[in-house]
Amino acid sequence: MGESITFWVLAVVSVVAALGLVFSRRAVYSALMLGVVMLSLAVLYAVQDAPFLAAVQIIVYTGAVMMLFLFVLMLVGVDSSDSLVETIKGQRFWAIVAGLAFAALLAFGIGNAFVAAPKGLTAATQGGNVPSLAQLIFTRHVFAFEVTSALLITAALGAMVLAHRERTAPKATQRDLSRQRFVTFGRTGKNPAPLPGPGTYARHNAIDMPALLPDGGVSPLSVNRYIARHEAEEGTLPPEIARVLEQDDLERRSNGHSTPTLAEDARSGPDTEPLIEDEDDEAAPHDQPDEAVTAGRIAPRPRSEEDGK
Amino acid sequence: MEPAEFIQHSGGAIGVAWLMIAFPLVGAAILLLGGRRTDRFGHLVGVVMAVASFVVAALAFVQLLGFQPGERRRLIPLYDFIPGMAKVGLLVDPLSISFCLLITFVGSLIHVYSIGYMAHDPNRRRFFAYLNLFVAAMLLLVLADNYVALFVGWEGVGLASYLLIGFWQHKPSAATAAKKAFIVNRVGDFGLLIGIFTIFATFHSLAFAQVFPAAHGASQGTLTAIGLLLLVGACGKSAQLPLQSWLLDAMEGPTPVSALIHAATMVTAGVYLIVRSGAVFQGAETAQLVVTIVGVATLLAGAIIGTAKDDIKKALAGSTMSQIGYMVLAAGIGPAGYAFAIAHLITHGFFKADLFLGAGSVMHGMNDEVDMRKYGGLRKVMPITFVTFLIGYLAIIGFPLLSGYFTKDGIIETAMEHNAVLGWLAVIGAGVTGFYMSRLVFMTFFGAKRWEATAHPHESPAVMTWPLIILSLGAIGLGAFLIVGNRFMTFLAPAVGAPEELPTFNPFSLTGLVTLALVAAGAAFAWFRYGAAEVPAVAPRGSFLTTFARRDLYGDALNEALFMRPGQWLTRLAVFFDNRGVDGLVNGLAAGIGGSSGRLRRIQTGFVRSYALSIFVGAALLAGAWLVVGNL
Amino acid sequence: MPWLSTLMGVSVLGALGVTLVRNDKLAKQFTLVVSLIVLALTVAMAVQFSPNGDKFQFAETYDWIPAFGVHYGVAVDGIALVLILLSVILVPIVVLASWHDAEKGKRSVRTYFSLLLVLEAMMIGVFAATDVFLFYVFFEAMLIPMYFMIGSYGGAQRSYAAVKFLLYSLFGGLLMLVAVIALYSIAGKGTFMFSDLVGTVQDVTTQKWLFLGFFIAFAIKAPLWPFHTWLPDAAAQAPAGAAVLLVGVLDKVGTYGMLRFCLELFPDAAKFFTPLVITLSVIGIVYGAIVAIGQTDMKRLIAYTSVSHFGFIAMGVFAMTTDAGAGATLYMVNHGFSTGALFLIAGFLIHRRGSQFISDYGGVQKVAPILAGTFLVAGLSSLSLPGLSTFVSEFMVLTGTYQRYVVPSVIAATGVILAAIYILWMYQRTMNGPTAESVKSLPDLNAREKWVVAPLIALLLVFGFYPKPLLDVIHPAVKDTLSSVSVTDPGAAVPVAKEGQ
Amino acid sequence: MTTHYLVLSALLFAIGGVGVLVRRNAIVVFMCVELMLNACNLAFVTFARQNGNLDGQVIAFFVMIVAAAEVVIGLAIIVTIFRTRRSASVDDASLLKY
Repeated sequence: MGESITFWVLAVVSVVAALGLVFSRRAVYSALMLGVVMLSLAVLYAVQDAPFLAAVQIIVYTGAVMMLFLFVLMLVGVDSSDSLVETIKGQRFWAIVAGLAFAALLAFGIGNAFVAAPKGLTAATQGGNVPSLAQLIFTRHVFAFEVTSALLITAALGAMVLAHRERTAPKATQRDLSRQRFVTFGRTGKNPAPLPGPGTYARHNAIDMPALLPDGGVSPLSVNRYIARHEAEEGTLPPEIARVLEQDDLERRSNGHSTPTLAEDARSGPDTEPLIEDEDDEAAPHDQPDEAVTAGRIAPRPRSEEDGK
Repeated sequence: MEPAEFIQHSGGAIGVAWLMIAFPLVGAAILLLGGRRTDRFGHLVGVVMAVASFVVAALAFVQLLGFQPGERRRLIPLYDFIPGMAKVGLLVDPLSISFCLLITFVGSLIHVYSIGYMAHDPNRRRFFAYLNLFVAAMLLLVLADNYVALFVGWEGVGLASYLLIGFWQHKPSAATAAKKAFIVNRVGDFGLLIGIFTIFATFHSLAFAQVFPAAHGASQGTLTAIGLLLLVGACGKSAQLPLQSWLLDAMEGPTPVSALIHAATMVTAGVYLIVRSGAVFQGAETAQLVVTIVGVATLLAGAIIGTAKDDIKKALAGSTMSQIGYMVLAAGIGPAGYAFAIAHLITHGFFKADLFLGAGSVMHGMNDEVDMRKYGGLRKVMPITFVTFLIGYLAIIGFPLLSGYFTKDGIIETAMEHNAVLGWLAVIGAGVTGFYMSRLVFMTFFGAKRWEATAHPHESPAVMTWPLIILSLGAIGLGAFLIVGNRFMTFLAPAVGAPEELPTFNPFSLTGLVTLALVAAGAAFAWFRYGAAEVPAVAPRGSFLTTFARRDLYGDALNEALFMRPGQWLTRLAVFFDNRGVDGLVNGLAAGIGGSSGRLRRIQTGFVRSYALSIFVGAALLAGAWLVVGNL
Repeated sequence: MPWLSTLMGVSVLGALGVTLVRNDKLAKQFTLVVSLIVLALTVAMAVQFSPNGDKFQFAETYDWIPAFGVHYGVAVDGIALVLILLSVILVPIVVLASWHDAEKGKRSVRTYFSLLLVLEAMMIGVFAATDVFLFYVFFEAMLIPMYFMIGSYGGAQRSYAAVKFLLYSLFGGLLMLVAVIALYSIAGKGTFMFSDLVGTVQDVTTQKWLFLGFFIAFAIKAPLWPFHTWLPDAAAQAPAGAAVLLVGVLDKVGTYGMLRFCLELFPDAAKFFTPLVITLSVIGIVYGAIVAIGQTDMKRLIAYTSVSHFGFIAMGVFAMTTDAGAGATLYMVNHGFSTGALFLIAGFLIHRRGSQFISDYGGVQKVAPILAGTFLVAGLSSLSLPGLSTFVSEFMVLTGTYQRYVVPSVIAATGVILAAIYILWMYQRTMNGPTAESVKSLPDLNAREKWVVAPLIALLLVFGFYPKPLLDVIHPAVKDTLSSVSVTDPGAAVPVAKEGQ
Repeated sequence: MTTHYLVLSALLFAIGGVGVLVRRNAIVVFMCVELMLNACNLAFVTFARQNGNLDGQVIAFFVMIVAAAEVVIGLAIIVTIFRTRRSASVDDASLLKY
């Protein structure tokens, strides 16, 4: 009876969580849903006379694997959320049809395979679950076990190899960077000096406060556009800063820059601006979104309807 | 009288009869393989080999005469040619030895003549090689004791003829004529081949010695079929209707070739074949009737063509056709005609060779001009040529007591007895012969000189005139020698049989007199038109009949319309069909597969999710199938 | 002594050796020597062959894949022996003829000659195989060296021709593979040995299907109409030497297979399909000849004449009389020599002038009389002039066929007229007439080329007048084959007195 | 009870499969694969109990190990792809096609 209650509760929880995993727009939510499923399953393992597996499930899966997932999610953009518009014709329809059919068939197929009551594991786990498992693993399945150790080492090595990136050009020294800045200055007139930090000549030593110019005006260069955009959404952006920024945008546009304007940014919603910084990338000024593009990196490919065809 | 039994023979000149073939063959091999090294003496080798062959033939003839008439069919086995089908051997009997003598004797004379005629040709050696090759093949043809070896010789002479007609192959007309001769001959050979197949299928043997004695046992239909098929072969080789068209073009070859191959010997091979296969023809009356009809038709057609030609060699070629028509007519009659056919063949060999060589001599003196309208009055400048030519002319028109008189008259008399219609047609042919031969002689040797300004006619050298003289002697006396007293008929009887009642020669028969009168009328008409009157330098247009004769009775036009054009059309169609139809089908199939693959590969979208979907659907289907199968 | 394995071994070792030689000229000489050694060994073997002895002689049998009853089994009967002789005679001639052929392109000269020797081993193997599976392996493996010889050393459209050749042959080969496996399982003997498989398939319907599997493969290989269109392309694009081996030997595997496998393994089906095969053959004879007349390219013309000739061979095989069968086998040999000579001499001519088109020539006889003369002889052998060996075989085929099938053989005999037209017309257009400006300076045959042509013409002449040595070997083998089909020759309608009576 | 567990397993497996098919974010796809593996593990554990045999649990254990290794490599690949393509969408890596 206890098992039944546990099962029905956890079954509902895990199925709902699994559906949530599939249908949530944000990857982080998906990850959390997966954690729920895994924990539910761990309990179900425990209920089914598999305490060791239940422990391993929690330690390895929920503990290690899920953390790994969250790390990677963080690397590729934690706030990114998928558009759930399907781009491949018929994909979703057929996927769901096949999924339902598969579930039904599988359920009918193996669900009815056993009619007898479970034998239970009492006979098989005389000396306790873990020692019995250990006996099996280190006797009958010892070869497979050894192979898995090789597999894990290979996986570790593989991850290192894949994550490693060979340097194709010598690392730029500070001298090189400085020279580069002045060359650029000579060619385009771009200010070689560091950008003004926020709060310089300001009343607040805060990052959302713009620097003031000697004449007391706002320096548009020091405004972090992201923050400004956020504040514009919330309506807390001081009007004087908004005016300065709009003026600056107008100037830039007339000069031929194609930087997204503040207004456009605000409309287009959160960007998938990458959070992974290449180790050898020139440290771009944090408040210059257009610098990220000019630093020579490939912008994310625009995702469009044509792509899916 | 029935033909004699076949007797195995060894020893003596007959035992080495193969030498007759071997000598010229070796000569040809030496001259062809020796290359330019043999240029200097090549012609002598050729002549020596031909003469050596003649000597063997003569010795064999003498030895053959030593046997009783009933023992004169001697077989000399040589070797197993195609096991189970044909053993090769030689058959020396009166028929074959007569041919051997004619071929080697006239052949030797023409070899000698060619030394002079071809003296200025850079390829004289090759010419003699081909001539030797021809002699060897012709001898194999007549000496063979079975149909396969005969066919080998038959095609061998065809090859030699091809090579010699096209000897001046830089001339497109010569090359075309050679090719035409070979192909038309092949049409005849096709018939001969089928005939041989039928013989083998019927008798399971191709040896004369086995087939002829058994021939009477075969059905009438089979024999008729064989006879008609052999006749097709004979028509091809002997330029009989409807396969006559090649002979006139064959005159593109050097004149000695025309004399030897296209007058004296090769073209008579058809007559030989019919006479040799007498045992088959005598069992098939329909076949014999067709043979006589073909003979008469050709003798008239050849004569008509001869009346209109201005080219001296073509006129003679028409005459050759016509004379062979006589022979075929006689050969179709049966044993009564065989002796006359062969006798006429031999005398014709002499006088026609004489005429051709005479024509060659004239051409030699006239810068190879062949148009008789540019001759005239040559009797003064070429006396020997003129006299010998005159003898040949008198012999061919059947001037009393000359060769042609006896042999042709014999044929006409026999034909008259056999079938009056055929006989009278043959008489008319004789009359036309009188006209066109007289025309030829008058235009060439009489009348005004119509030479080109550059021509300096002169008598030919002795090496050319002596053969003419010897041949003209034959043209004078040979007929009387063979026919009077039925000497030749008795001689041939062991080989071809003879009528029970030997004919008697009657010089004053009605037919003979009518023939003579017609010939005289023809000659007189020719004198009136061409001897006494002025001959225009350019041929007048003439009536429809003249055009008809000039254009070889539209034979070429007919061939062209019936075979050549549809053939070319068929060829183009077949090539088109092969490229577009058969090959197009295959290539179309390939293109179709390629195209559908190109479309099919679109499935590979590159989207991993599509692939995963197909895997997943597949897994679902498998699960379903497993359930269905498991529950059955 | 394991003669057949030795022959193949020498060729294969020679092929390996050639690849090791660094110098091209030395490699050629080495190839020539190896091929001559193989020729000498084969002649030594042929001398020991006794025509009236066992059907298969010099037999060697070793297990190859015991699990499936596959053997390495080789042996020869009279038919195989003469075809092996043909192959080993042609190889040295081809080596000599293609002395400079491979140098035109950028490909390795040594590879070409190595491929030649590999091909030689394969050709010996395919004719000698007595295991059906081994035969199939050789049958397919032969394609590989030939594919490279056409594809790497051929003319302008070589890759198209090579792929077409390969696809056609593979298609047929796969059908045969199916039939081979089906035969194995239906026979149920657990062996692929030919002698054990004969007579095992009794059911006529089964025989028909298996027969078709084999027959289509052989008909493509031969090639029989309408499977012929790969041949003109392949032969026209292949270098002359490879074309000789392709048409002269490789295609014979098709007709050889019909005689050996189609007749003996499936006698009832063979009888059932005879009218069809005879019809295809006759169509092929006439059609090939007519299309040959219309060709403008010399090599394609020769290839089409071969289509016509293969019609004769197939007709002879299926006429099922001793004369026709022996004639067809002899035809295979003679056709190799005759077409070989024709291809090689045409190759010499094309090599000199650099064009395959007939219209680019004219009056060559005047500048190169020996070349023209040998070309004429080869051409005459193609039109079966008596005195040349092709005549004997064509005569035997037609006579043998006529005894059973009158109308087909009469239609087939028109081939002799058409042959005269295509050969003589080609000869006239290339060799006769006024000498074309472009060929004015054409050199005549040189010594090497004379040595190439001379043996072929000598063989054509010798066997033209004395074919007995070959026929003595062929006759018993063909009789044996036909007796296993249980047909007897039709008798004479009118008996004649036997000789000596 | 066995049936219930197995049906739950099948359901989770199918949901995971559908997730693999409909989601474009490589990481989510990967999570769905993990879900499928877990569903399998549940079936294994259930079988172990049904048959009174620990082998099912051993297999489930191995599956976990393999899954861990797979996650390591898989995520590394995703990161690598992301570094070059600036995208974690599986649809963007579609160059390997016709």
